[in-house]
Amino acid sequence: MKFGVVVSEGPYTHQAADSAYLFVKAALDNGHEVPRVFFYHDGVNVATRLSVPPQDERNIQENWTALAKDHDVDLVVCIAAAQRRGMLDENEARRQGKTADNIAEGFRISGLGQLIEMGIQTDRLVTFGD
Amino acid sequence: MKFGVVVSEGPYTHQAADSAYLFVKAALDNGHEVPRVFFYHDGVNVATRLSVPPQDERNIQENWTALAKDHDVDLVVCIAAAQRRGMLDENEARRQGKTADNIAEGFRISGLGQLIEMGIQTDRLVTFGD
Amino acid sequence: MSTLHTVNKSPFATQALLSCLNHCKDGDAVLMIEDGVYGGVSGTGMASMVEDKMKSVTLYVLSPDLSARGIDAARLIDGIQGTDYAGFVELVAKHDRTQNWL
Amino acid sequence: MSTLHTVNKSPFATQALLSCLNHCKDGDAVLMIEDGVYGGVSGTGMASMVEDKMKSVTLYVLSPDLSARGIDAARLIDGIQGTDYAGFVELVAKHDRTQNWL
Amino acid sequence: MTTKKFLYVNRKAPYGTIYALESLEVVLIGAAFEQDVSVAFLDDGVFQLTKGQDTGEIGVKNFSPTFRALGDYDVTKLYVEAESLAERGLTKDDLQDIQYEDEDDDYAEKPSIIIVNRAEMADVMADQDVVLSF
Amino acid sequence: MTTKKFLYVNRKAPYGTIYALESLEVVLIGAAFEQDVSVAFLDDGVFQLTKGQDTGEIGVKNFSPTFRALGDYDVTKLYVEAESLAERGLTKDDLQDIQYEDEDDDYAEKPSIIIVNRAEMADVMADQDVVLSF
Repeated sequence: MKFGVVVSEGPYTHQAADSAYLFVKAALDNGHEVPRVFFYHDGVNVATRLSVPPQDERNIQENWTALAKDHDVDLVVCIAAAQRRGMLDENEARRQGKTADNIAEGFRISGLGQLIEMGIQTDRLVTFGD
Repeated sequence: MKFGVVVSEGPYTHQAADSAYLFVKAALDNGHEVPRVFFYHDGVNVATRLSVPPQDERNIQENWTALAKDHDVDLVVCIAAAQRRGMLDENEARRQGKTADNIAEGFRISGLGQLIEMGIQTDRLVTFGD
Repeated sequence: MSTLHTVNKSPFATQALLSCLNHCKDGDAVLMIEDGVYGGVSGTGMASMVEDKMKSVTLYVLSPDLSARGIDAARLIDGIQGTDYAGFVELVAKHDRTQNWL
Repeated sequence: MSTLHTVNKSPFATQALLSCLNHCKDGDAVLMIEDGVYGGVSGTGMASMVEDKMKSVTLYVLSPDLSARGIDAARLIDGIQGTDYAGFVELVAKHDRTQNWL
Repeated sequence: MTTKKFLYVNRKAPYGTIYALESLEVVLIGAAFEQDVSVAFLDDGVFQLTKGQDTGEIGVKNFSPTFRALGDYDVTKLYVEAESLAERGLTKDDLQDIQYEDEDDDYAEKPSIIIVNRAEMADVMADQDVVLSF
Repeated sequence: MTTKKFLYVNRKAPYGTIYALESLEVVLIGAAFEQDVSVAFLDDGVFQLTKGQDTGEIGVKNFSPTFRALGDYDVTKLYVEAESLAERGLTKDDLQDIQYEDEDDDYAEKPSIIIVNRAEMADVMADQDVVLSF
């Protein structure tokens, strides 16, 4: 079965990004497909590559990046939500005249249409938020 | 009277950063001092200079930066909370081997001790959060 | 000696206002801000809980937050006072400490 | 046709579980995750509200979240089942849609 | 393209948090996909629809007029729960008048807001393919 | 340096959100400033102190052992509200045994947790110079 997943809260502050990660792993391990995970609201903050969590804690961004690579999951960061919150890729940074970008490997910035499309193309949709 | 202010939630997602800004402005306008504002939890995300809010919305970071400049308010971003969430200044980025930094002008990264010190040195402490 | 309490959550969504009112001392003040302003409205399922506390505690709502949410001040529970940010500052200064119920 | 509902908030903090249970249809399932697992514990001020709904709805808690919070499964309300993430996935697949009460 | 029934569920008050605004942004974008769209307002979500919102003094954008434009996007089914209104001391008159032009009925103006009781709201929810919660 | 009475108020459950952990981090740093420190646990905050927390399966760090180290930082007054425990079906036995060595009493081990009723908790709160809420 095809699952779509939405992550609506930022890393570390809420458990949502951890729960979603474990859910997606379990879905893949049990023979389901997770073609896309959509990061919305503060969920866009999961995609920062500038995070430096304490040595004895999990690295949420690296977990997602590895999962995307191993299982070809499309990690989409909502552009409108990302702009408000200061999450930019190289292209966006250039276009907006910003002096840095902060999106990690494995994530891509795109529009809200990708969320609707995910809803249409998957069999189930699950949201992890606050 | 001396007021200390804590901001505990990120910009746009919660009203906390807006309410705190209006409170600090009103305090200064009414003859009080606000020597420091401390950004903790997701509040550290207020300090990003990479934010690009829609044209018809307020720019929360720029509001704070201007206030700090005009009234000499010390805007302190908690280093531990900032590291988890990917908020780095130039020094921290170099030290952590990160390829970018994102702290705006007027904010500085420092330790939690600055929060306690603010509690000791001010007459009143007000927290805006979730 | 008295405390200014602030509440920024809707009383229909979380227990913050209830817990705040349960821990106020006589002579304290409670200022409802942000989504907390809904707690000051008359004729709601929460109004009697709030009214019960008004003998011992002074209640305020932050008017800018009330207007933002489209609530006319005439709908406030009798005795609840509206205040602006300058009044908020004054309340903080007047009471010995501020406790924020997040 | 049935729905899997998820609740991730403590019933002592917010109204999410109450609202969820009020909108379940017969044959639906409710999975309590994260801070939501406190809703499955027996002997609390919320337990009777939850027990009342158990005739028509099947209740689950996510065991990893229960263990994290130091709650022994023996303390769950009779009839509430623990499940792991694989079971969570199965519940999502088995029901026609998932509704998340945030 | 497949047509699915999409429900957007709003349970949070406006301005205190951004969920109400960012939910509306999804509804607007989603309209382009020509799905069968409904929007639910219950619990504190009913506060989103109140008349007379004036955010001038809090410096936040007032997005409530956008609800009145939903009809132009063919989003015409706004379910509002009666019990949620009552608990909050609200009646239908406290809400904005939101209408759409019915192109199948000579573009007659019709109300988009449908007041339902809790059981009816549960029926609406149970009749969907995709439920997005805010 | 001035000595003030600091109260850290914990009203949120652990792990679902980070407030409990980041509150504890403030308490630990604050200990170095030699203020008069108290910590309050009420509402869902009482869940922070439960025994037997095992976060192995959710991949989040279990910080509950740190509470037992608070005595070493001279943080010895942990007020826990009885009504909050009762509503959650908890008793004192469900909480960790947290102790400190009383240096004024030949380093005798004494309990740090003080169970108080709601009125007493209100008294503790009203007796502070600085109240930090999490």
